[in-house]
Amino acid sequence: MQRGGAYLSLCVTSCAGVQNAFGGQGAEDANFVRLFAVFMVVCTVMYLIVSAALVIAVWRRRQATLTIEDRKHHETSAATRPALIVWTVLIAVGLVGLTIASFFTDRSNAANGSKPRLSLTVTANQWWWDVEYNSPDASKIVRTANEIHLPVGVPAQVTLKSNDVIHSFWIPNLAGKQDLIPGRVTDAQLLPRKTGLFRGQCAEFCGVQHAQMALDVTVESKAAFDRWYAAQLQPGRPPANPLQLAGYRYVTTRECSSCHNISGTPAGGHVAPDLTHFASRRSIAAGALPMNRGNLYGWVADPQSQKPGNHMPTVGLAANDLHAIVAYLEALK
Amino acid sequence: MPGKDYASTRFSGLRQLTPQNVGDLQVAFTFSTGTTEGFEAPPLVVNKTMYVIAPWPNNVFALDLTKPGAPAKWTYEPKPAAAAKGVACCGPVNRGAFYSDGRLFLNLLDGNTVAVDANSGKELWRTKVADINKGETLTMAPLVADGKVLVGNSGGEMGVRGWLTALDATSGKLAWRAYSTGPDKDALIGSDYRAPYPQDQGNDLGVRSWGPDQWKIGGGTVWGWLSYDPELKLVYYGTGNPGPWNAEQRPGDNKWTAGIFARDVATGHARWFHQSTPHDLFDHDDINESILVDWPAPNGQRIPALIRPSRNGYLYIQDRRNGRILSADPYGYINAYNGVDLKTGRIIPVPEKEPKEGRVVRNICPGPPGAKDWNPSAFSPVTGLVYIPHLNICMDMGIKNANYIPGTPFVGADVKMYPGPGGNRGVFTAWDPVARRKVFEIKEDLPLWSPALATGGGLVFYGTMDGWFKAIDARSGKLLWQFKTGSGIIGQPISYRGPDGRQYIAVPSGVGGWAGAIVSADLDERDPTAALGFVNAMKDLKKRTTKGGTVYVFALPK
Amino acid sequence: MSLRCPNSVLALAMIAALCSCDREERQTRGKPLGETIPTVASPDTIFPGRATPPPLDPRAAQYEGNASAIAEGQRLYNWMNCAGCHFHGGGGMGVALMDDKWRYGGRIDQIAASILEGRPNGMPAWRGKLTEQQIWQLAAYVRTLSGQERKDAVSARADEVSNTPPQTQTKREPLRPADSDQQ
Amino acid sequence: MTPAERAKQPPAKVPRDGPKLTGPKLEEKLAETWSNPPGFIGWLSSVDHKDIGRRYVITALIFLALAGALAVVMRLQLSKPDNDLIGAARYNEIFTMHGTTMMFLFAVPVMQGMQIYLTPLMIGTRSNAFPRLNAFSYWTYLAGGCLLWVAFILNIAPDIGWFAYPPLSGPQFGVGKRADIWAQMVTFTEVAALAAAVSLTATILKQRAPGMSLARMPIFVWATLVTSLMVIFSMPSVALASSLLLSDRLVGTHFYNPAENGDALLWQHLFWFFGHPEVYIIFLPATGFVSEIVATFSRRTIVMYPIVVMSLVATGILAFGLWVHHMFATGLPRIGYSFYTAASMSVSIPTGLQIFCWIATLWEGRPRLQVPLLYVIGFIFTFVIGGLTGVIIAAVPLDLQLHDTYFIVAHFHYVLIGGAVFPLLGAITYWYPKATGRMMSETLGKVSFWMIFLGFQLAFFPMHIAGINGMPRRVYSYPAGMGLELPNLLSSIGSMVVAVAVLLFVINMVVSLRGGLKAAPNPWGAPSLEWATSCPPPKYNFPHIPVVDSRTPLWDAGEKMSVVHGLRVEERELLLTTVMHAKPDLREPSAEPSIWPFIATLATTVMFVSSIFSPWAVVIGAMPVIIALTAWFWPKSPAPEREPVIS
Repeated sequence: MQRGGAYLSLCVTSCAGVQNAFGGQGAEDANFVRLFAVFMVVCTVMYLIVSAALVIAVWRRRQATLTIEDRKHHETSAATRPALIVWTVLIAVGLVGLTIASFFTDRSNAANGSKPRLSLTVTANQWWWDVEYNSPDASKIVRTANEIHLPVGVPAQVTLKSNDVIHSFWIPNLAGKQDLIPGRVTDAQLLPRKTGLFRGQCAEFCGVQHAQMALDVTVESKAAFDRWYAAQLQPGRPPANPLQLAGYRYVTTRECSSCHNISGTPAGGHVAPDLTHFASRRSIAAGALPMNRGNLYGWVADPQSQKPGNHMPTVGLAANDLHAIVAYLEALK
Repeated sequence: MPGKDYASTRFSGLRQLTPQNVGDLQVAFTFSTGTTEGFEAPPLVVNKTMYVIAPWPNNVFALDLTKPGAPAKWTYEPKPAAAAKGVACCGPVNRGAFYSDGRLFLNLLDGNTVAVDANSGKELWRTKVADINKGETLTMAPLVADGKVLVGNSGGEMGVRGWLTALDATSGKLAWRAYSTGPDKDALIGSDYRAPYPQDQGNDLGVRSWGPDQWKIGGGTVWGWLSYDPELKLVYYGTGNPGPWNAEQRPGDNKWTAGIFARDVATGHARWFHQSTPHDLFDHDDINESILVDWPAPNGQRIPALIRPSRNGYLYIQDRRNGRILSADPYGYINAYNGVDLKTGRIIPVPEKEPKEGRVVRNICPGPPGAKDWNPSAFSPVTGLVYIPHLNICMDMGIKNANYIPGTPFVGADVKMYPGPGGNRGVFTAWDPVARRKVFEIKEDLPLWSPALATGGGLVFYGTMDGWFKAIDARSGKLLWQFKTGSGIIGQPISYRGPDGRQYIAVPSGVGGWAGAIVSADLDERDPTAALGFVNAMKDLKKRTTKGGTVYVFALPK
Repeated sequence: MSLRCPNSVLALAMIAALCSCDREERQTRGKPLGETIPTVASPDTIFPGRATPPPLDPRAAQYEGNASAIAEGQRLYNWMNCAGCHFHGGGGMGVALMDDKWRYGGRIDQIAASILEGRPNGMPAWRGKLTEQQIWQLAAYVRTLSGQERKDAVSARADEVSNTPPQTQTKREPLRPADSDQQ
Repeated sequence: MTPAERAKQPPAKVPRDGPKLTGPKLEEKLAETWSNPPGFIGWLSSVDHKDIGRRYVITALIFLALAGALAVVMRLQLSKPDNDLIGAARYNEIFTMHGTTMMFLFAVPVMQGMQIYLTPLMIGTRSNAFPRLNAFSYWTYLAGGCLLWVAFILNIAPDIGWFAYPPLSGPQFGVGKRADIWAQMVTFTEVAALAAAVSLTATILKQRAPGMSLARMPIFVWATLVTSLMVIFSMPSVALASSLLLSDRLVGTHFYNPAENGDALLWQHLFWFFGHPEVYIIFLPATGFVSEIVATFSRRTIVMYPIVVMSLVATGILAFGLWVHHMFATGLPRIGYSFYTAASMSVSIPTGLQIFCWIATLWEGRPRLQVPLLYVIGFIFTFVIGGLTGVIIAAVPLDLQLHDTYFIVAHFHYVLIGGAVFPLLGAITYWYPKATGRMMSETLGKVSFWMIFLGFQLAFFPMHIAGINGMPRRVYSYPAGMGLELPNLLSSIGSMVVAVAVLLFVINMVVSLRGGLKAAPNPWGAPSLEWATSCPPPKYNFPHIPVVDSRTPLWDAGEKMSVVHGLRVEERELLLTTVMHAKPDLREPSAEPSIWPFIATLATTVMFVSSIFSPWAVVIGAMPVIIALTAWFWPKSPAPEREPVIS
């Protein structure tokens, strides 16, 4: 019956992992782990008390009992009233303590996010994330999809919007989740403490592909972040060889350009992920497949079989078009 | 020329018609162009010939005024590409041609500018300046000055990049092209550019005031009116709205859109620019006409100024040498702006009227066509008043994510327009630019989409969208005479001296344009957002007028 | 007693199963290459030699009255800027789609052909810019604007500024071939 | 003798139960008066609370089995990463059906079914206050259940989650008629629940046996009273929410359309204002079961009866004050959240007191470890873990991490299965002899208890770990390499064990129907009134209405329990007593069995289902409903004149 003990040890061991609330790499998540430990201790103690009382109550040897057999079924022994008072005080004190602890943790979370030095806007769509880095100089705005790069130690303010249904922006290793609600603008604060590669996922049921709507989070040093940001500002790389040129010609004139945008090319679609620096990302289709040539072929040829029901149609490409497109997309570093 | 003169006063000096005798005006003759689209172009009368410029398919007719009934001498049929109608946002219209030393210059809807010999009707040259596959069309009336034909494109709703192009009048070859967005070398902004206010001064503002690459599809089209000052050799024109209408999708001031350029006509270099509506939220292009007059300043000396009743509802009077604002007063009902700060020249927006994605914002006045759309006002030096035929329309606006596909509309907004306070959709205002106040105002039920004409005899002519052609007293605004034409009037009335010396008044009558689209394109009034929201305000137009395409010419009986 | 009643319910369910289970079938797989829209979906209504009009394309049944195809069509109608010209059926630059005038035919395959090949007075051709499945879905949605599709497959409104009366209540317009009055 | 002639008899001549008319002769007359009309029509028109209660419980258990099967299918799909046993769309349908069926078609109805069956027996009366309303309530509930499951068979099952958040359930993203069917099913079930709750409240307040003052009422009846009042206050909120959704989807109103200044959060507030009281509506009757079972098997009354009753009422009231803890992640102001954290914490205090009283009762008495008590012990062990995880997720910073993850799935399965299903199984074992006259087998009972208890821990404890490892709710698959494989596999195995255990329990119920030991009227030696009559109780429950003078009538009065005389015999008549002290007050004629409630349900079903397709159906469909209702309330026998009661 030592539920509490096993419970605590199991959690601590399995706290590695890319998407884990016990990662503790973000300020808010570190607060979460500390508060969670405090709650666990108090709850385990309460649980042990109750279990012990129950076990003893059921299996203890007893002589005089106040039961119907001895016609004393209405009486109660003198000790029950003080025991009840002690028990009520114990519960009240425990709960008030926990409430105060949670209140102070909430205040420290709010303090962490109060002076942001980086501002993003994440707009959730049905089953992918549209990420924009805002900057006072409008022409320095970077637009990417399904990935977020954060400089370590810099508090970031993430403005959350949704184009269709309610989603939830959740990167367990950094911070708690916040919903993205159409018609409303909510915000989340991220303050990464340690560098690393993490993964966030949509946590509010948002339709048929809710399960495959993840985003890759990379926390890196300030210098690495600035290099990445500068690279993202460049337009899409022009095709280098004839195969890439054929791919470029297909992507920027046929079905792809109706939805996708590649800066520096006539493809200007605004309703699907921005592909300008597609090859520099870690995964395809909002975390559905890791980024490699095989998955790229599989995805472009028939997206409906990888992520059935999503809004990218199966175009039914001829073999040479497929090779050309994949060659061109792989060059979009 | 359409504006009667380079200063676009639309004032005819003839004095035969006076408030006393205008009562017995009667029809002298009529001419039907055989088209049913919006008939906006004014007929041009040059040495006893009236040139009638029809809307789609842009036919030109030369009528011999010497013969009774003015039969057509020749007809010029340019046959523009039909696909252009698919990218003409507000009706396949044409706002007029320009006559200059024996040639007629006009724009065709499919992006060609043509020169036609005035007496034979033979096409001299045809230059392709705009590409309909990108959504560009030509609807504006060209202006010929200093041997150059100045042409601007339209397609602000199609994600087009606006420009003003100068073609050589004789050969039609491209002289220079000034873009409304993009780097300074594209916008021909050089060393001699001095902006009246600091926020319009800076290098490559046309790129830095846009999101990355958004200036390439940023609008700023030049589809309105040009004015030319021969002494200063400057051409004044306004740039259209930034694209798309969804302002959240294009952060920044979106430089050189919705503002007034003054350019040197020979080289095209900009002399000054003032942005009347930075980061425009409600499609308030600033293409309206600039009337060039000398304005008596309070300290007595006369400043060469330009008067412009802008679409955002303020009547700007600016010094046309350097663009400084002398006065900016509202001439219509406005609740979307809090005025213009004369020190910084910047308009003061009202925060809660700013549309947000995913939420409708209600009761925004003036609506997208603004307090006055493209139909130009007239200035009468006799009374010193500006006669403004304008609108009283408000709207509900909801913006959404706009997807850019070249050749398709790039708007990103759901709009519903409805009459503003007072319930009347049109207002005819006489404005005293010196005293900066309204002298008189006539409330019209339907929006006023027809330009005004002032005459030396103290009369002002304008037409209503259900076909009434009205003459009012220039001083008191009293209605003196009106005539019911066959279709709604959205064209420019003109006045000319006929071969027999009498004063004739001609007016094109053919409903259409953005306001009349419900009739000219027979739209369905059950969809309030149709035609960018105008159908919601014009549900009754179908019962009050039908399509048409006729020029009516009036004169006093012999 | 309670055992007998579920059997009758199940029997009833089997009969009802046939009629409505395809109304909401989601077809997620697009068709591979080689399947084109039959060019025979001509807008004409006069056939010399008393020939019968061409049969309806077999795939029409898969998209007509299918709720998920109509929903996809509604989304594409906004995404591909059809709303920019035709708005919510009232028209603007484009013709009105909610009235009864169909110059190039109002059947689903004729509408699909109009989208695919474009029409002379300004309708762009979407061949190569949209897949066949998307074009069929758009055609299915366009038919709901004039109330052609069955009322239980359409959505009353979209999450946007209120515009036309709810499609679940629009009456079915007859399909009349309009004369091409404009040049 | 026809009712008309009977009415004209002078009062003295009317046959009444009393010293002269007692024993088998009285029972034979009463049986004839209170019996159902013959044949299938008779079965349909029965208004006997025992029939309706039994049908409620059996139908709810069938739905439990169906939803349980769906749960097993879900666990198979989630047993290994990137599994494609069932596609995404089908999985969404299945988890929606599982959630909706468990919450709306099993949990609330089974509790109300047990309450309808037991309340008249425990308070010593012959029938519920509004018997025909009860019949209507059951048929409407059955119609709602059939609507949902027929839609599932017809492949138009809702796939929007049991909470159906717009805009996903709105007209644009809720494709076809799926969300309408969900919303209409909610309308059905809340009409049924409201009807049952109204009837139970009236029964408890007005029809208690003389002498059974509020202080002497059994605790299960207290729990029934509190839950019925909670149903009456919370169901209208979800009724409003689902009607607004239906009108959005059918006639294009803009309640939840963010673009037209409607708000998606309006739905969440309305839904969770009902949602949280609903989970207490499921939990409080279970505490009633536990109190009864603990009292009987510890051979003594519950320790500190007023404390237990006060905590029942406190839980009922506090439940209405904490619904926003379901919406901690929607960006509402932080100060508001801290109020709801405090409220959510405070609701665990009354439950803590109840647990204290149960353990104190076990401590004072001599517990007999039979199957019902085993389930109570399993309940305490499981529910306390669920309660404590509830305290954890009541804190905002913790909830922001754990909200909508499998940690929450574990929490509510612990409090719902642990907190409600365990006591329910114990209650079914405890009252099975009363309902069927046969005992359930003790050995098979113990085996299925231990299997369900351990299987439950194996199934749902690893979900805490999966939740912390970042597995969101309602995902049809998860990628490998995130530490989710082991917890999910364990959960899947555990769910199989639970499935088998439930199967064993059902077999035990069916086999014992004939093979079980014959049951004496009071096989467990329990103190409350329902054990005073035979197993299974006759149609009229009690030959003479008993008089109660203590909390444990059978233990105190035993055989020589005084009774009331003077109720009519040839007509269905009940004795009404005053609310506070249950002093005899009036005679109340009880409604005759009638087919009209069933026909009224058919009419409402036709109206509700067709109103999914056209708004006019509401207008046209209302006619038959009105006709059915008028026929239902048409007065039969002329109202008897007032008479003095002779005790």
